[in-house]
Amino acid sequence: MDLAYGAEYEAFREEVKRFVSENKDKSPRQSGTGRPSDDQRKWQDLLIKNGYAARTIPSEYGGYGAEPDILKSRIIAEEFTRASLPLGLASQGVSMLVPTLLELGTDEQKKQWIEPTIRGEVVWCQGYSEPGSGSDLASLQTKATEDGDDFIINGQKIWTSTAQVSDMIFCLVRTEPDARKHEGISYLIFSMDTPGIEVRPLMTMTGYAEFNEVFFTDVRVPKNQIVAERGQGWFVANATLKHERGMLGDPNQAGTRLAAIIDLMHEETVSGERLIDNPLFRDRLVQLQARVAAMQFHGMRLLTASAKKEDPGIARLVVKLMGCELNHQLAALAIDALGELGVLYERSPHLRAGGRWQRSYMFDLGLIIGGGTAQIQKNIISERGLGMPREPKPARKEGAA
Amino acid sequence: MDLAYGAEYEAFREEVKRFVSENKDKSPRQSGTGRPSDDQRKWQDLLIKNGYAARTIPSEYGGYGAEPDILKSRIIAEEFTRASLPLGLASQGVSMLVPTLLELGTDEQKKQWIEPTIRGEVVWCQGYSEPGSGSDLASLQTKATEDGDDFIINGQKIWTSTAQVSDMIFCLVRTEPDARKHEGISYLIFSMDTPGIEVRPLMTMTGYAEFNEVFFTDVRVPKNQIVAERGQGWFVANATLKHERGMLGDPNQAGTRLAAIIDLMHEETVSGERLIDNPLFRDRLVQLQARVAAMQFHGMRLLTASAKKEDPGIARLVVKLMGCELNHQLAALAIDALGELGVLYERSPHLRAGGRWQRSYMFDLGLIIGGGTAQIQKNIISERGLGMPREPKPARKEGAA
Amino acid sequence: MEFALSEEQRMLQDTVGRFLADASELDIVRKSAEAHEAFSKTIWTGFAELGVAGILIPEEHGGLGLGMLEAALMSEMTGRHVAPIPFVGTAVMAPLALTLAGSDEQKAAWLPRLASGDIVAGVAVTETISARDGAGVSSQGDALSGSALFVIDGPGADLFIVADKEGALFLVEASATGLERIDLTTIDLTRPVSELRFENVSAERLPNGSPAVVQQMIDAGRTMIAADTLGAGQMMIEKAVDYAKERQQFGRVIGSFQAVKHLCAEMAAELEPCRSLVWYAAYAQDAIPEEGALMSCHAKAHLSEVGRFVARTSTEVHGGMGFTDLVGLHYWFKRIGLDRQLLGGPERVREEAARLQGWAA
Amino acid sequence: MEFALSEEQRMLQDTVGRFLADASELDIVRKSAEAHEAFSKTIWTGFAELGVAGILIPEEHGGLGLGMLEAALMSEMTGRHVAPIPFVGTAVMAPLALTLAGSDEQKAAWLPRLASGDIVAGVAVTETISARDGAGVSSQGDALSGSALFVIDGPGADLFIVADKEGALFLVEASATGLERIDLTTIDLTRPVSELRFENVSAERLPNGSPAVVQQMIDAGRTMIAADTLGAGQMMIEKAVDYAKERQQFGRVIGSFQAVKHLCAEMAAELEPCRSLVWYAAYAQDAIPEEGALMSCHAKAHLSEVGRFVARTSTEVHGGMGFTDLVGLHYWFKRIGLDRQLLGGPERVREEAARLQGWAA
Repeated sequence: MDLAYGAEYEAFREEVKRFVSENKDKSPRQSGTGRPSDDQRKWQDLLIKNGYAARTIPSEYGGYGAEPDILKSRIIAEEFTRASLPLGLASQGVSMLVPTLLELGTDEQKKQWIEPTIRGEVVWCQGYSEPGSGSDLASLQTKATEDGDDFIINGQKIWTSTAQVSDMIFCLVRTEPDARKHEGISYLIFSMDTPGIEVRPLMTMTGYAEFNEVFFTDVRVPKNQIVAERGQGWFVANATLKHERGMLGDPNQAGTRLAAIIDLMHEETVSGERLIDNPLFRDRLVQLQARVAAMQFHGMRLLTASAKKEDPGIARLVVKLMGCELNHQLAALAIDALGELGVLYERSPHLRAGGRWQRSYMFDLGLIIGGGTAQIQKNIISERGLGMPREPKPARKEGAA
Repeated sequence: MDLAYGAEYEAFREEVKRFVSENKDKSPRQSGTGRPSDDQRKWQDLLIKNGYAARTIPSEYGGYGAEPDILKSRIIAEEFTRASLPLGLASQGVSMLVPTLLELGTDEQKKQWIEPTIRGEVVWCQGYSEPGSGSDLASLQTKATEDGDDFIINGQKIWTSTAQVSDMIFCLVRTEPDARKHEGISYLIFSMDTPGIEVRPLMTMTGYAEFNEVFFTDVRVPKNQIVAERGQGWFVANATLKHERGMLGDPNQAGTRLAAIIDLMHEETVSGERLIDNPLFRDRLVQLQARVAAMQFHGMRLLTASAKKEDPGIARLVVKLMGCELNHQLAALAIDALGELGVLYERSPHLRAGGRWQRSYMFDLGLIIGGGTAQIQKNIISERGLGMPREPKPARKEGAA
Repeated sequence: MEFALSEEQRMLQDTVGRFLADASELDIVRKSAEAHEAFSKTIWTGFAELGVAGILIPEEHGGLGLGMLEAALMSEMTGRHVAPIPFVGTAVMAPLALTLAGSDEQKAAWLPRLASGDIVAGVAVTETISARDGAGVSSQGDALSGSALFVIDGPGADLFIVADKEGALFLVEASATGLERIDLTTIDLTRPVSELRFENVSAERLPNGSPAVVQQMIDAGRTMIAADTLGAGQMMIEKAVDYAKERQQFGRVIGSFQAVKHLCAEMAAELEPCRSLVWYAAYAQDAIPEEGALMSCHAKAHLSEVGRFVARTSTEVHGGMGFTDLVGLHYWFKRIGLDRQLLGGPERVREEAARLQGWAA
Repeated sequence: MEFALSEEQRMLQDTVGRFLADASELDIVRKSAEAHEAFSKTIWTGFAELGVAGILIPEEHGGLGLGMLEAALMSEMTGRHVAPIPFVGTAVMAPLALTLAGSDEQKAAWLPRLASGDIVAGVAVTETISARDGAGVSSQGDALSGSALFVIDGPGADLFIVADKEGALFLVEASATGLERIDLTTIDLTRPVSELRFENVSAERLPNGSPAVVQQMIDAGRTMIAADTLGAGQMMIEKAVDYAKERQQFGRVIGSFQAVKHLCAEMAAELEPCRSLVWYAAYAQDAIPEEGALMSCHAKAHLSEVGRFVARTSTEVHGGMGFTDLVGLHYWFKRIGLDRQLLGGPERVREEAARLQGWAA
């Protein structure tokens, strides 16, 4: 154990700090639409030039071309967060498509797509989930039938965030209807302007449309817009999905929330008594504080393992389950401590913090469900983490998937 | 809703009260062994004569011969409990064997066994569970092979309370090895003095031997000591098992415990502060008080349904799960409120209430597990109560049961 | 001894339940909610035509003259069908205030109009439980000043019953000079609440108003809210079970997975004894008054906790669909969420239960 | 930045773990417990021969001179193997008291004998946290009166470190006149505790004793107890998983039932981040002293809650077998049960955590 970063990294941190203080005023405004503003793209260019975004993407594809160093990445994140400066783009294109192309794309695909994606010029959305295929993603039904050099796509995707502002989609479609379910899927990329695509905003329980549904009717896509081989789409997607699951349940977010609740409990009063002086809410606060601390230290442990290229085993598998639940419980404490004020929403008078606690409480429940429900997570922990047997296959199917 | 009992029942209550006050001094001492003392048997005779025990057993078999009336039974229980008088015997013979014989026994079996059983002269133990057959009782392996007019029994039973003081056992054995597992079992009754029976006390986590193991080596039992037909034992036993499950999680026991905890929290102090003045323990106390109240009212609702011969449906199925858990949580509160004193045990100095809270905490966990684990209870609630589908059969067996 | 609903009670609940299943169908609820209506006039009119707006109001004043248990059975149905109607304030707390504390003239003037459903009454008592953002109403003679938050059934109300800081009760008409009504938006769009601001508003005192009457109103209100959660929770369980029996994943209906079955079993096991508790608490309001306050606290606090568990778990069983607006499950989720905090969150209500038993100062 | 154990730390833990797996095998633990031994001399001697009785004791006094993280790794192993040895008092709290507050003579006299495992030291500080049954020790000059409960490692101790009500620290030899030791029996027969009664017992003051030193002893003790629960909990999970992979019901190993798998997954998910918390709390004792007290509270309280959940759940997975004495699972169950209450139950420890941050008076 050594929680200091050491001389080399402290020097790097100084460098980052210098950049931060010199460029503070260039911090871009957020577009709010999911599509980067001009400001944001300029900022992204500056970050790439200095190695603070697209850091490990080879320079031939427009990245900075540094060796991966997870500690340096963390230092960048720490210093930018400390100064409330936005980090580089972390869109689905940057975090999911680009790694996939780097690993499995053709040279042409890499040259065509990586640079505009990391620069924020081309915006991507993800077409994986379908209404009938949630936990059982491999059962997806969107069909791609062959027609000469093209695929003709029909079907529906759901949970597609930023679909309405995206230029392109990376999409899983069933190209081999006769193959076994995991082996009949291909990974296609195509323009969202292709005729036959309809995007409908998907309102959730929070009252906001954080996602979309995307409908495909005879959408024509050239066969060469495939990544990896036909029938390999499931395996291509799975590599990046793991990455997505790792991102959910981020302990730093929990730390930020905890700090906000501590402030809230010192500021708010009920009948003249500060919330922090209520022993029940205070006890819950301390309980959650311990959990937040545990998850933060746990994150440091995983980071170390990752830096050392060690497999942290079960320690990694529990993060999504525990992290999402913790965030949900933090929101619940804020709501309960606020009491009657805690149920206010939208633009109500007396509303606190813009209604963030109720919105979080609901959105976190969505995250507990999404990206692998809590039940799926527990299957994974018990099977991969503890080596317990898989559910035996039923003797006969009760129906088609 | 009418929580008054009405004139007829109030008259009956007066009768019971009179009996109670006139016979208080005859209250027997408990033997402590599980076998009724002479005192207890005399008391039982007196109760039967007056209709306060074996109330609905036909008089030809030594009972009182009244029509079933669940409200009268409850009034008897209420008044005896109020006066701290022991109720009639509720041994396994009385509560499980006798109803079985009444329903399925031959005339001879009824004549031979019911009267001495309800009088406490013949004591029975139950031979159902086996070490390899807990949740999956129907997989039991104790074998009865035929030898002329006898069965020869070999195998082992577990969780057999009072085995060491019992005269007789009612026992499930596999008589038809080639039949399907539920259809190969028979229900035999035989003497515990039969050669080849060995009883070993079974120590549990509480540090006490509340149960026994019973080993059978070539135990010879005449074939006519069977209840119902060969191969029907599973169905015979199941009728009475339901009855046993209903008995676990008794809300009146929870009420008694709650009252004891309330007293304890008013009497005990830590560093001069009464436990009841600690807001955290007090809040838990109120939470559990609400649960106890809910379960008590729930019991009244079930009683009413039973008196009206209505099926209370799912309301009945949840009692064991919720009642046992509640008792366990009550013990946990007492232990936590007592703090360091709460971990004392056996005959330690400073011990409170003879160590009952720790013992309950552990024994209740045993009850959560026993008589159908919490997992089995949830299967039952979801399948029978909510009509959800049974687990599909695995395609291939992973091994023998 | 009979711990059960009578045939009449069952029939009444059934009738109202069938009416609401139809009248308060999800599409209708959704429209009313999205329009931010104060309440649904259509549903309320139909509800009142069944007579049950006057469920607690004496027959002499045009009501049914029934008791708190019957009222709780109605409240359970409004929760079950997330009905956007002003039940708790207008049909329970306000009539109770008038009956217990009003003069004969006041009763004669207002009870018949409440019984017929012609007017809606908001109830402003929150600050007698807990005051936030400086709210609280003071009276000088019969003039009120200050503010009241979380006024139940406030939006659309014609009349308000207001408790001042001393526990005196007042009638204020919505049109009174100096009175300002500001509607608050909560997560639950089926039952908006209001803030009232009083600037020297002349009000009519209920002559027999007292802290004890206010307490009785709160006890009744809490019992109704508990029943509302019971009904909403029951519906969420049924919806989860139905969904689990239909939805397929991995070639099986998800309801055949033990994990999903156990979630449903846990919900049912938690909720079923709650029904017995709510029945008793409601019955006690009339028949065992010495237990009324304590039992209403237990019902309110316990249903809050069980309700939260059921709301969350049912949503989980529904998977992504439960999280969307498509199936509308969130209307029940949010109803339970508002119930939890109205007239005091469970932590505060348990503290009251402790005080009632002399366990806390 | 490296949040991980070093190679040396892993090896040390491995060595001691392998020793205890063998020396503190269940049959041996059972014999020691059933005989109500103060501790197992054989195991303690072997443990001391590995040098780890002196894990915290400076090398100049014959110890290993290692830190709290290494001590926590040892404590984790004692919990994992339910070792009936006096670790927390004798190898952690007492050496810490002597190192921080003892005179050079006191250190020279006692530390080498503690390091070698030749003597056992009981620690009497419970009343500085919470006093029950009128316990508490007063000093007049160097004479002690009163009583102390829950003296850690008390039975079999040759020496006691005693805190008085003012937070002064004293050395008392077991043979001192006027000292009476009464052994208490808890559920956990692997680590009995004692009551001490003092009647004007002449004691030797630790010259630098202070409330701050007592607090540091308690912080260290709590961290060790948290690590003990971590080890015991980890073992209970492994035992549950192993049992579930072997035990058959309904023609399948029970570990293939989703309900059983999820119980195991929940245990692991709860316990795994606890390991990170315990490491940090232990490391903080030495390296980040300003966080030492708070993190020891968090580790102690959080492990108490997770430990209780794991203890209960593992027993459930074991079914009836877990409830019997046959498989001995209850030794871990009870170890965790005692850990929960030693040096303050979680409710009290969280209150301290709040006070440390100025959130409570």
